[in-house]
Amino acid sequence: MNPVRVAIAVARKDLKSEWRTRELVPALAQFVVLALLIGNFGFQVDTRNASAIAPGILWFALVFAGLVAFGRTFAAEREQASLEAMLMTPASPVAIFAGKAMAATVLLVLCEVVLLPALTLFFGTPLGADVVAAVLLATVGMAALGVLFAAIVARVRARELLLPLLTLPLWIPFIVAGGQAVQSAMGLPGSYQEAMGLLLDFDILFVVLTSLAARFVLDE
Amino acid sequence: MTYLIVAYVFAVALLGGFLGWSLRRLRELEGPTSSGLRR
Amino acid sequence: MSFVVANGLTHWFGRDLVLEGVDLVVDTGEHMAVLGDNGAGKTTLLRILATALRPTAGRLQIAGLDAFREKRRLRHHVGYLAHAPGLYPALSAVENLEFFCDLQEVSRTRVEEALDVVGMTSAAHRRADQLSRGMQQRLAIARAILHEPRLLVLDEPDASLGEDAAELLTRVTQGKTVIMATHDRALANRLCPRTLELRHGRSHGTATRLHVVT
Amino acid sequence: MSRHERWAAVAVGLMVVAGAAIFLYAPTDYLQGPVQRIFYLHVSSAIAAYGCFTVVLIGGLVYLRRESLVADRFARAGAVVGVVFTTVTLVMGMLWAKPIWGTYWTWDARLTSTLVLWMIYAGYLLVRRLADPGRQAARIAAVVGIFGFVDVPVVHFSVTWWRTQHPGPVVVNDALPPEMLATFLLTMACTLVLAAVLIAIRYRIETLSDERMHLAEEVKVITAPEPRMAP
Repeated sequence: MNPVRVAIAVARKDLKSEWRTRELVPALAQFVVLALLIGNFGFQVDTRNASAIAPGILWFALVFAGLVAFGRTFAAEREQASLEAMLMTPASPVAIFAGKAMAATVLLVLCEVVLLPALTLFFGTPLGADVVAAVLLATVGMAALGVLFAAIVARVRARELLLPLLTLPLWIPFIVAGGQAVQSAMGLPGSYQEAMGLLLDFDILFVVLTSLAARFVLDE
Repeated sequence: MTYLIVAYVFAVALLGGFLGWSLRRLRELEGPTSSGLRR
Repeated sequence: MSFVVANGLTHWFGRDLVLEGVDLVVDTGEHMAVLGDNGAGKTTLLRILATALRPTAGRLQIAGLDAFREKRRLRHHVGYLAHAPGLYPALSAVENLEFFCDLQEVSRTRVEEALDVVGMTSAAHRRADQLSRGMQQRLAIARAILHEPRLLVLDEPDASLGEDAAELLTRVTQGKTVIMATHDRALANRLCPRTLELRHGRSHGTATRLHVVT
Repeated sequence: MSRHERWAAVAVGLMVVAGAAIFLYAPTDYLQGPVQRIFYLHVSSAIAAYGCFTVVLIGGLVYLRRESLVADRFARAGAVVGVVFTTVTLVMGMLWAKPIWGTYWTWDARLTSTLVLWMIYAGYLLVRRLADPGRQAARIAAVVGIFGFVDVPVVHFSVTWWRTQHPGPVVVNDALPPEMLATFLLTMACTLVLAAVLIAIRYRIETLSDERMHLAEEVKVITAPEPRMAP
């Protein structure tokens, strides 16, 4: 069983299904722009405080878009009982988990493709490669955790309630480090290199941990 | 000073209440109903 | 040679006892039907036999291997048809089967063969959610036989298959060991020499067909 | 008086002794005044909470490894007792912060990670109640418990690191004079005993309710319409 092939097959299947139905990404893109709108009026953003407030709004929009995206990754599987069909194959659960995580990461990145330019448009904050790099680096670790906990709550009652409750505390390190990275990329005090280094450490820690845990979560 | 009193009253109430409630629950479970089943 | 040996299969769902002490032996190439009304535990039993569910207690051996420990290896040899078809609605019939080929590590030439066996070649490129319930069931059966398993565990395969169900199922189960749950006693008679009756999670009589039915 | 009740009595006695030491023996802090006495139980219950969540972690790991029901029951017991102690820690911490720093809450690393600890294990208890009892609940709760345990030091580290990026008022806690240290060590020991007793009691409750769950079924099955002994 070649796990890489399995993971790619799972990711391709998810993305093909999403491309055919086109329900998730457009909804997320709209959701994200609305979040910026609310952020703008909620915080009374003007040119002076934009670079301090914009990163906060960015992470809020990203976190809630992420929760919606990850909630969906297993919803379709559960409705069609196709999760069990997938687990009934000799393919290893870790490979299936990796595939789902890759697909979810791509969906979240597509959502960021709308979010970041909109942020720059609305708040006039700079959109350099460093901002993009910080957001992408955080997305990887957040996606690994998001997909694992989406799998955990997939067969539990009141799963929409449980997913945020379990995932958000685990996302806090990414929001702290990611927030700092984006803020320093936008000219605020604080070291960008240190923040990115921290993000990388968290990515490695949680990608490894979620892969180890996948075997127990995606089973039976 | 009042903060000190409130803090410890809260702690005693919560810990004491939890201990009491657990002991009562334990007594229920170990009480007559369950041993009757094991006859 | 017995292909499936199960003893004392017992399963609780939280507070409810669903299966209690079920024993059964199915020899290689033998077809057994599991009968019983709803809630008798048919689906739970089949999920255990297909290694999809680990029972609370009991032992199960398939092809001489311990089914709980060798679960992943056994899945090369077990084809399982669940109650729900479990297909990806936005993908076409071919795409669904190709995906499972990749997961089963089976060459994609099996896709056409499987579609042909279940008579779905004409609807190969239609999206799964545009297929009728009967066609979805055929596609799910195609997926169950994709990797040419030696053991087929089919949960009410005749559901929504229409009148040629018996003929299709005979073709699909040729030369395989089969455990099939169904309500249709006539179909069970035609396809399976042996039946197992389930009432309230307990098995009654695994004698040959002649005894149980008369 | 079952043995659990005897242990409980001993634990309560010890806590009374600790209380006496806190209020009568320990000297008043010349800087913060009497309110500083909150420190003893506040820190002790934080340590007890961490101890409980270590039990949850080990119970979860052992369960995933060997599916032993005993490990799962200890994890359940540890979680609920841990949440109680974390609640005590948080509330006492806030009641102590108000007179000293003027606000109930500051985002310092310890308070923040204790709050995260509380939320994660409240989520743990919710997951356990919402999942179907049995193997599924135990398995996913074990994973939540393990991730929760890993997340707390990570949050603590990231908030401390955040502090270095935004230098602000730092709380200096100097070394404790001997009488205070002795009172603290006594309180901590007594609190840990109380935690252990509470876990033992909760463990017993979980064991009995597991048995009761199955016991209740046996009665129901035997009286099913078709009794076993039918001729």
